[in-house]
Amino acid sequence: MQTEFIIKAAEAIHHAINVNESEIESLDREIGDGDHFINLKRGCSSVLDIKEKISVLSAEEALNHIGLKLLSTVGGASGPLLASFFIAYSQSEKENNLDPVNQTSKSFTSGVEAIKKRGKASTGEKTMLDVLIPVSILLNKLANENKDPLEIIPLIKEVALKGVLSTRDMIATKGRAANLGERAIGHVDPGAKSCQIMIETVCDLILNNK
Amino acid sequence: MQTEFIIKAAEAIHHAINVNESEIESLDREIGDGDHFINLKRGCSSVLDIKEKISVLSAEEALNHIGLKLLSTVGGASGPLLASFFIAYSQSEKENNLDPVNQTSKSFTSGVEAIKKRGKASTGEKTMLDVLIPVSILLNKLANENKDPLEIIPLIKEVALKGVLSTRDMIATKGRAANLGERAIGHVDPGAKSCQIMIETVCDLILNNK
Amino acid sequence: MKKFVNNVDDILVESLNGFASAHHDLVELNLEPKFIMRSKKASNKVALISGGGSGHEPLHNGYVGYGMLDAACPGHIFTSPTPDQMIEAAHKVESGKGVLFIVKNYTGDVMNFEMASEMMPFKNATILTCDDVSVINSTYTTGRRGVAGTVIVEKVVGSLAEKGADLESCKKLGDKVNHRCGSIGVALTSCIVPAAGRSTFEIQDNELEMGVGIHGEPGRRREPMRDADSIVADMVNAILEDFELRDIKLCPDDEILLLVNGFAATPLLELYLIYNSAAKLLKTKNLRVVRSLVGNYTTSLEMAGASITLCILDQEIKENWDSPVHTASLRWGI
Amino acid sequence: MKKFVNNVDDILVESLNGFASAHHDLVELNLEPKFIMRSKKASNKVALISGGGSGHEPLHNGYVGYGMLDAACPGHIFTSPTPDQMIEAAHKVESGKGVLFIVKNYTGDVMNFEMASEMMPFKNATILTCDDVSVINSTYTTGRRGVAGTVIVEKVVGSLAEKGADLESCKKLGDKVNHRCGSIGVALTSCIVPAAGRSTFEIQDNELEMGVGIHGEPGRRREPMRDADSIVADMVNAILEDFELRDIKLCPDDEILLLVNGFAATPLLELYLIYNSAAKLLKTKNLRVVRSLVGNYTTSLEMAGASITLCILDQEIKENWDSPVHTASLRWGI
Ligand SMILES: Nc1ncnc2c1ncn2[C@@H]1O[C@H](COP(=O)(O)OP(=O)(O)O)[C@@H](O)[C@H]1O
Ligand SMILES: Nc1ncnc2c1ncn2[C@@H]1O[C@H](COP(=O)(O)OP(=O)(O)O)[C@@H](O)[C@H]1O
Ligand SMILES: [Mg+2]
Ligand SMILES: [Mg+2]
Ligand SMILES: [Mg+2]
Ligand SMILES: [Mg+2]
Repeated sequence: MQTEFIIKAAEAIHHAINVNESEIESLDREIGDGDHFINLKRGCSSVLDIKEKISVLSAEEALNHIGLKLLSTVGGASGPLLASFFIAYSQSEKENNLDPVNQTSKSFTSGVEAIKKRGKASTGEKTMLDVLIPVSILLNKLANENKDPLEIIPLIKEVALKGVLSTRDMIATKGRAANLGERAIGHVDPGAKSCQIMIETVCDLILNNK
Repeated sequence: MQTEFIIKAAEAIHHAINVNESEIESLDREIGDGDHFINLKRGCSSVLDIKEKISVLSAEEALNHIGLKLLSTVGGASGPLLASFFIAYSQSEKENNLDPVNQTSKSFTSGVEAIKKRGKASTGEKTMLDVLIPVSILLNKLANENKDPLEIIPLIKEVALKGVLSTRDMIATKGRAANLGERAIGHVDPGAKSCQIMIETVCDLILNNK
Repeated sequence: MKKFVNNVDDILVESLNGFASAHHDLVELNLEPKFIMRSKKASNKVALISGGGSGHEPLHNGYVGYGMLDAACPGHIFTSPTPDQMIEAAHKVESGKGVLFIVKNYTGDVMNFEMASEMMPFKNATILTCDDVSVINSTYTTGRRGVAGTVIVEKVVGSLAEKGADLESCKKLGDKVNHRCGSIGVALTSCIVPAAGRSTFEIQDNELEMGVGIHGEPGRRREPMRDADSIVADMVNAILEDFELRDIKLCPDDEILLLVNGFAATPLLELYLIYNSAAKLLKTKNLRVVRSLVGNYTTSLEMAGASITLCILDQEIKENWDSPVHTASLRWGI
Repeated sequence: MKKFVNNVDDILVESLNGFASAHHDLVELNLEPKFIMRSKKASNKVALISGGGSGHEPLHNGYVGYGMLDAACPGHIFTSPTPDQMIEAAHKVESGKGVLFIVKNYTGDVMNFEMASEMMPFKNATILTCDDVSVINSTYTTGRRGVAGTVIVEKVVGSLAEKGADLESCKKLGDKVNHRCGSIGVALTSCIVPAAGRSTFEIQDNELEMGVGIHGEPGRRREPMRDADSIVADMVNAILEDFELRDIKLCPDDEILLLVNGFAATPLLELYLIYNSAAKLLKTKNLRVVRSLVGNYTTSLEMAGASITLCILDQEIKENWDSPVHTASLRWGI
């Protein structure tokens, strides 16, 4: 991965999060405490604040910086989780040297594993992992099958969206919504939604860059 | 005066105050603190609570008891003022022995003087005195002229009402509304209104008893 | 109206019972007539008695105890207490050196305390607090209202009384503190007197009431809602101008006690923000804030809003402010 | 949204500045990253650090000082703080006996403190408070939330740490207090996160939210508004049932600390009425309320409502509760 692409992705994500402000905000108001959008916005801004600084770094280093920056600015539940993702992703980029698709799949999976570990959670608990785990499984599968990136992207986007929707009918067992019991049913998880937006944004960026 | 009449009057005033709840309450909400009705209601109830006890007393004693009862239950600005009225009225009944009209005139005037003294106020300050003072002046005049009670009553009622209306365009210089400056203009004084209601009620009672 | 209430008529008694039972180590409750007094009667000191309408808690019940009041007489909500309460309380707490009433300057309070003063067998005197600068004194003859500065008067005089000073000295110090205090309040929302069941006044989402009274009485004027710094500057300037009008000279490096008082619904987070804004402004005017108090000390039921009180300190006031106090709502040094 | 605010993004920093300047004798503010610490560093004691989202003032900043916390790390409003705050605070206040975190059990707080714990060079341990009985533990795996009981944990452990106890003993006592605490809250109105600018939830004039969280999270259920005694009975019974469920046997004459905590807009008058109602009910159950605290100790911005916390005392907890404390919002014996 290129640092330039990382910065472009950060800018695109910042934009996409802002565009979806009201949806993200109201989802967290419904079954959380209403700050998920603000937390993400703060995180995105802080990453763009260090744009210049990371633009001269390797992709691994840039990702690690982003992780640490998120860790010290986002707060809440999503802060340490997203930070863990980027730190682990960076670590995996450092430790492996595979072809682009397999490398992405491996690093993404490391990131998701870090979230699982930090959040002590898995699928079916009405969290961002209901998007992230299916995406990482699919990525692995497609990488094993040696699929073309352009073929992969629409499938990823589809699975991410399915993941979001799957949270609607779940009772939450992790995060703030877990306190709601049955009352959480019928509401989509805000973290799942924001992750899906971020994934879709990066997918579209890759498509447009091709 | 008869103790029996005093009790009847107390009952009638209690009724009249309740009937006028919303007007009295809203007047005090507009330029005061909204409790004038509650204060009066508490006072009336407490007087009726000692009905049996005072029914065996002389009129003077009954009025004194009523004054003390009001003093210890009404509170606010109106409590000590109304209490002073009844205590002074009782005192004047004890000290003088005139014909009914002159006696009433004298005692009423003593009561009003007590209010003036306690409240350090006079007419034109947007208080209950804008009803009470004109009424006492008229009473004196009519008593001097040896008017018939039945002739007096309509005139008293008229003057009391005029007194109430006169407060509408005043700036208050006493009581809570004094803090409002110009903002009090256009609002009738709640204490003036409630005194007028009480006076009218007693007037009507006398008429009906005849 | 949404309140924690069983029966509107019982609110006060139930609340007083709760207060007395939560603080039974400090206070005792008398119900007929109503007053709160120290559970351990003080001896050989001027007896300090205050009181006023309820709905301003912790004023005054929360200030009964060592170093402050000997007794407090709560009236019905927003209605002054009656003379029998003060008289009966005085009989319980007077200890030979007379009684000093601390009374907020409202017609009702003044008259009820006045009658108590006339009817009681003890030597007594009264401090009338009138720190609210929102009421222009010269124009309206009842004079300023007593508001949150009363807490400072009660604390400072309470300390002097505890040291055994006589009635005249206590009264003199109280009058001095009152003279050196200025306060002004701002309301963002109204409040609901439970027995009335509806808001005392209406206020829009883009308005504030500058100079509101602690009963939700209208104040100086309705103004547009704006940023905190600008509201606070208007408040602080109103107080300083008033000192000037009253010929109280403020010298550079004068020491100030800054009290930021919440009316109830304004969060502590915002009260500290107001404090920050006021303290910064006072600094630019070369006044030194050396003592402070931030919190809900003189409230107006559930009103959102806050008042600012400045008290110009001197050695005597500062010493008596700092001395130990042990009440339900103000405690230090003990 | 009507608040005393200049710029929504600056609320926290301005408020922290106000807090630090009002209490400069007690605390110092660090801004990059944000934490409040004692102005006089304690020596040779376990360093107690707490923290959490802002908007719950005085929790936790108001509890920094002798006999309670060494530092507090405020997050953005209703958002947990970040690990760098805890790490930096630890570097400033650690004095050789390790660091004890007191953390309210919310996923965000837990994870951020966890990462701080992993990343810091000091011996450390964590007490997770989880006193909110409105969350049924068995069904939902994140466990109960930590609410007002946290104040009791901070006070009691703070006292033990001040006496020089080691990390393990402090952690053990904290866990015990937490275990013996049960809380439940009721909201009458919602609150507005300033950055969001609108109410977190909608609630009708005839409704209450039973079991509300301190971030205005929905609770057990929406219920009809009703009289205080009936609300309080449901709250107290929920706590007692929960003790039973957790196999905490309550014996007749067990000693209780009763904390009636206001969320902000509920007047002290009503809090004492709630206290009265709860104390009377506990008496009928032969439980003895021997310690009490009534006021706004763990708030939710401008929310109207209150929580009740029961803590079953024993000799050790009672002694450490009673020992001197000197913080901005809890002070006695000093
Ligand atoms: N244990 C967990 N594992 C994975 N994701 C979680 C966990 N807890 C919470 N989340 C995610 O975090 C989101 C909430 O983030 P945010 O609103 O920023 O933090 P907070 O809940 O502290 O306010 C949830 O919607 C959920 O997707
Ligand atoms: N100094 C005074 N002299 C005469 N009447 C007064 C004076 N001050 C107030 N009042 C009367 O008292 C009325 C208010 O009574 P009330 O509402 O019961 O007491 P409060 O103002 O203490 O709430 C006013 O409307 C006015 O008529
Ligand atoms: Mg959230
Ligand atoms: Mg009134
Ligand atoms: Mg009144
Ligand atoms: Mg949050």
